[in-house]
Amino acid sequence: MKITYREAIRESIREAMQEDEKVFLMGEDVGHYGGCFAVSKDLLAEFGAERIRDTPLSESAFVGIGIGAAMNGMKPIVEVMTVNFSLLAADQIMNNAATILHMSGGLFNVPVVIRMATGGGKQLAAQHSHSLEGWYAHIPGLKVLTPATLEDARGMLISALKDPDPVLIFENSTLYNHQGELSEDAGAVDIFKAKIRRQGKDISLVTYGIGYHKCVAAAEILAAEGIDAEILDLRVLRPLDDATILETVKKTGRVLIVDEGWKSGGISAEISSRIMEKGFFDLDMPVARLGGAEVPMPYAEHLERIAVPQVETIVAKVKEMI
Amino acid sequence: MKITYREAIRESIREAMQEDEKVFLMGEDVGHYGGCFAVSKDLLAEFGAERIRDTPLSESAFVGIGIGAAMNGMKPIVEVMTVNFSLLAADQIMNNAATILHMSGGLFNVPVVIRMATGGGKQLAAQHSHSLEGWYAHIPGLKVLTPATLEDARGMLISALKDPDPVLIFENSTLYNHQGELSEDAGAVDIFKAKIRRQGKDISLVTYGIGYHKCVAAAEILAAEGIDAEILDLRVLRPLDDATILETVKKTGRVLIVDEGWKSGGISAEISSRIMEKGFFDLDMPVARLGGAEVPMPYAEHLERIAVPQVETIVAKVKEMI
Amino acid sequence: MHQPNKILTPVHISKADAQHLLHQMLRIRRFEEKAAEMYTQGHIKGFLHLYIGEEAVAVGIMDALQPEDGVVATYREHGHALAKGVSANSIMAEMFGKEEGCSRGRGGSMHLFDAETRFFGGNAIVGGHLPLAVGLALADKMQQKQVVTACFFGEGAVAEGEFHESLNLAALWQTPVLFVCENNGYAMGTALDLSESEMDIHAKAASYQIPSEVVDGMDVLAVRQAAERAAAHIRSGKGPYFLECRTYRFRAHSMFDAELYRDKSEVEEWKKYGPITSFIKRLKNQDLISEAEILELENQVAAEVNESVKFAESGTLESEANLLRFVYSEKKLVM
Amino acid sequence: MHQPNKILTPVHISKADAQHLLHQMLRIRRFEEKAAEMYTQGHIKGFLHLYIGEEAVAVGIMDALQPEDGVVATYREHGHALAKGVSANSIMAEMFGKEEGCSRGRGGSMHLFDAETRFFGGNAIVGGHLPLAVGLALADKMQQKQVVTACFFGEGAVAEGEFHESLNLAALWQTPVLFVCENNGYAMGTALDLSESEMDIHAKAASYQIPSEVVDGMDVLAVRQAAERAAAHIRSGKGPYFLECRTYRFRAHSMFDAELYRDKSEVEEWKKYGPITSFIKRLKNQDLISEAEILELENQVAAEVNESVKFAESGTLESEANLLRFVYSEKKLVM
Ligand SMILES: Cc1ncc(C[n+]2csc(CCOP(=O)(O)OP(=O)(O)O)c2C)c(N)n1
Ligand SMILES: Cc1ncc(C[n+]2csc(CCOP(=O)(O)OP(=O)(O)O)c2C)c(N)n1
Ligand SMILES: [Mg+2]
Ligand SMILES: [Mg+2]
Repeated sequence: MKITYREAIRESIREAMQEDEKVFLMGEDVGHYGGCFAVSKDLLAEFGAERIRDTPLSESAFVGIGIGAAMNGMKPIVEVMTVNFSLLAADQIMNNAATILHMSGGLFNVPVVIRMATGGGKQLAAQHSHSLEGWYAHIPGLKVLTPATLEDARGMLISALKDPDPVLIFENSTLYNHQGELSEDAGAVDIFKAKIRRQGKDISLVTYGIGYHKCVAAAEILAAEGIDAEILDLRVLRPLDDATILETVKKTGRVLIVDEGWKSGGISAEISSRIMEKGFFDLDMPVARLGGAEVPMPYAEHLERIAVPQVETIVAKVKEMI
Repeated sequence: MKITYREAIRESIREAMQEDEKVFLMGEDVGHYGGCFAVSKDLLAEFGAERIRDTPLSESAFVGIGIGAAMNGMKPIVEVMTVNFSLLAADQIMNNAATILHMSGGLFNVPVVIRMATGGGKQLAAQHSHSLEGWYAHIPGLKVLTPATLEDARGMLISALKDPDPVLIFENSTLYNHQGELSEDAGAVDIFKAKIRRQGKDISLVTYGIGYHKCVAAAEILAAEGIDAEILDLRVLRPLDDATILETVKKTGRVLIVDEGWKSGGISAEISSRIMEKGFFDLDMPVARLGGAEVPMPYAEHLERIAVPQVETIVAKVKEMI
Repeated sequence: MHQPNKILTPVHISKADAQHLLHQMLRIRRFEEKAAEMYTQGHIKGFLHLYIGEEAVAVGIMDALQPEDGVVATYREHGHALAKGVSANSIMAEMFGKEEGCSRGRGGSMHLFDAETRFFGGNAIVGGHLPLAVGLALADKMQQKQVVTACFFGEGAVAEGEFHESLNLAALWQTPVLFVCENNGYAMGTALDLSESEMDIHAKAASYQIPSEVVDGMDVLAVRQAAERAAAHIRSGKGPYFLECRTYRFRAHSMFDAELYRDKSEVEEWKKYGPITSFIKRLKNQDLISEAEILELENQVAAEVNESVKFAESGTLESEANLLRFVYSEKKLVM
Repeated sequence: MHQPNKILTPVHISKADAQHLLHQMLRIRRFEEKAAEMYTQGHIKGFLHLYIGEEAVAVGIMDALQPEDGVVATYREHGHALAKGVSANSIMAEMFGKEEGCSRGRGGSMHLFDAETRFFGGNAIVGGHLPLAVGLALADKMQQKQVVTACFFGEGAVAEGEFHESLNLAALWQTPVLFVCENNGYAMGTALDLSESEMDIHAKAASYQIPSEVVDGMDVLAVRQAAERAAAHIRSGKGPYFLECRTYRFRAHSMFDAELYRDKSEVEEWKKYGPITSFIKRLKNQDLISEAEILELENQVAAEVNESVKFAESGTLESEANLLRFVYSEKKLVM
């Protein structure tokens, strides 16, 4: 079945809602507008305004409402339009979603799913283009998913809805139009493991989300030049799957982490330091990182482009390393 | 002059306000209550309610007002009572304070100073006890200061007020009662450099804030057992002072980073990976980290205690490393 | 600043009812006095926010609720927990940091939780629990349950954006929430006139199309009557209701407060018209209670409170090996 | 949903004044039409939010302001920038991503800034600039300047917590802010009745003790008159003022909007009573303008707009070596 990333998510929402009447979708413009990125297009007609619930511009309240509803028997999918707007709900995410299970000594779990569009690449400048998934991965109590493939776009949402705890799903907005094959019966996927999606022996590219696609393109170019890159798609930024990361380190001894978040303090830092702690003696050379430039995203196309790693930057960096 | 950390900050505020009528202090209970941690005690009587401005519970607005006032000629010191409450102002901090200079192509700088109390140790549980300074250090456009000493408590505020850009100052709340000597003419201090505060040759303890004091105690115990630890106080978490970090790495070849924030994705990860990138060949062994346990802070005393590194944990870890 | 109501109006309730209400208020008062003592002795740590002076609000509201109704409150929630039916034992044990505590010692005074009595927690982010309340109520509504979620908060919370967003959404979606503003005149040291441009809080509800009342929060009967009206409105499916209960905090904000912001005389004046004092006066005026009966109630309460201390003392400290429990759920949800 | 006002009331202004106002509205209209064209041709990227249909608001308000007054606006701010005096050249260049742009190509359409005209930016976080406006105004007040900060926002922003917090603080501290709500009935695809329990927006201001008016936002004269009253009030030191201008957006929310949420006929109906169309009718009714004069204005405007495209085209792309500029200030503040 040929399908886009956007459609894969939509089908996943649709099926979850058909199967379980406790599931509902809530967020700005998910209904009448059809979803800012058209993910929920047509769902309003199918499920009605109670379950495809347009919200006012009130990020803190509707994320908190999702948390409250999740504590009381429902399974809300909360859509936050763009990652920067989630800052308005940061209180609810950290102080409530991530802590209530703990503060209540295990009494109340919070099975809320919060989806948001992340990343740059569309010239939306400094208040719409950041990649904060690695930043949120700092917070214990949350699970952080970053689907890169159609299978994950669909399956991670299913698994997230089955998870008893709060799950954040970050959808890179440049992926929504990605098209590919997805088998009709694609279902829930594991949301604890990273995946080696390309076997290689010379270097490990550790990445996720949109970075995965850039690494695939880079690996093809490198292959043509005789460099055999392995690609590890992290898939889940919290909890990190150390075992799979260390497996690829062991295999290639060379690691480049590619991630579009600001480099300092990003998820790549955590991965590099875990390799330092647990895979140091398997390294043939220091782990390297390619991250976002330390700049609020500029509007101008040529500047935005160089503010995040691109295929050619990855290729160049790998060549430098080999 | 014997003085507490709290008084050092208070004197710094007082002098800045005496010298420059554009400086004012704003925050919850800074006035009539005397400051939640008594930092601003008695200042209302001296400067009046316009300049020691009690705010309602409106974190987002009063942080944003600080930003706006800073864009228009004033030099506000905004006090956010406790680090967890700053999440309510996360939008203003990241989407405005950190970006306006950039989005305006350099036209409008934002000389606001935002102070907040950070850290645990007082059994205030999961909504009052976190250490988010490392997390905020991810954001370009901000400067992040973590004074550990009386000199820095006083001097960093002076320097922050002279800085043209937004500065966040994190004061560990268990430090307010720390007492010591401070010379009468202690003034502005550098806010770009880390400092090696204890020379040693066997291992480098890289830390900041309250962690610095724990490292000092640990170093004394270790010294008695013949282990000579060097202590680097980071002082500034953004921008990080790579040169001084690499200097100590070169000297000792062994590094333990100590920090109370959640370990994953904390500032220690960034430091470890920078050492990976730039100091790898100076290392005698992998860089190690002691961070906060990955748990929202529990209330019970014995659990809170073991949720962050303590003197004995540091000592034990160092012995393991040597 | 509002003033205490000094007129003792006659009481039109049964003796049993009167004594029940008094009993509930005394339970809270004595429990908290003991908690303060335990704090001073170092058995309780962290922040301890006493509700002393405000008992009529929690008792009056809870008395109008049903067991299946939910409650969400602030860090000043011992009274609400007790009145909702959370056991004194489990609350005291919680504050002692023991595994037998209602939140297993993870939450402490500010985070009492209890699933059985549908007590959805004390929340220590001012205003942060208002969205939760709307969400809890939305879930009930979507599941066609006829229950109320009562949400307690101080007048300080009114300035928070989350207050505004939550009231709007509760009204827009007609969720069954009872908003109870406990207006005690101060948010820590900030008097209402320093925090609100419009000081008439209950009138604000109108700007969200939420029916509201201002209630004498020192009068347990007035509170209960208003709560009954409110609950009936909410249960009939007409959406949220807002009560502003004007009350006063007799103690410091928390145990760390020098109370520089108010005169001792103001506190003393209010104490004369405290919820327990004046309720007893009214009952006595009508011979609804005798000194002996009061003593009997006090004894019952003292026994409960003392027992809670024993229970807490003999509780266990959770093993350090369990530090990382309750960060993620241990059993998967039944799907 | 509000309806267009169909009555053409007589105009009592001079010919020069009339033509000045029309000129300003035409500048915005034609500039944006050109911007849309440039977007379609791929010269402008990202989000482009057109103000077409709402020009009377920015023009009417700005005409009541002084050069030293400040403005802060949303992502839909080309009109405000032009009306405040930011040059068409620098705005077009900004959207082309050129160094000559008012924000050096760093901001784009949503983030126009200009220090000289005190244009404190377009902000793309809905509601996020309201606190900034209060802060800008507070700074003026503390520095004893008699200036106004005008803050423009859509009715969608009213649901945000930052709206509530900012109005309260502006009123509480009596800061000189003119709040201008541009109520065009929709927040992206969300009609007002889906976002507010109380749909009468200007009435909300009362719950903060802020004087307010509802204004026909399609009538540039009505807007200006209201703005003059508001500015006089604010300059006299009496604190903030709130105007709800009822208007309508003729175009899609941004260039990416399929407009599923409203009928074409609704748009067509509103267009008949557009701010430029009806103003011209009124002027003609009173012989305040002729076809020739309109043509003359159009020519002037076309020249300005075409020149802005040329200017933008011939602008330079900032060197990639400069990527990291403007993250921190280059020169230290003069202390
Ligand atoms: C978001 C947030 N900001 C600040 C605080 C610190 N704080 C705790 S209680 C309080 C005052 C709250 O006053 P009010 O809402 O009137 O409740 P009361 O304590 O009077 O019952 C403050 C400022 C907090 N807990 N949360
Ligand atoms: C905090 C935040 N949430 C969501 C958005 C996405 N968004 C941009 S404009 C808009 C609608 C705003 O409507 P309104 O305030 O009425 O202004 P209008 O566009 O009608 O001028 C939305 C939802 C945003 N930019 N910021
Ligand atoms: Mg209060
Ligand atoms: Mg609108």
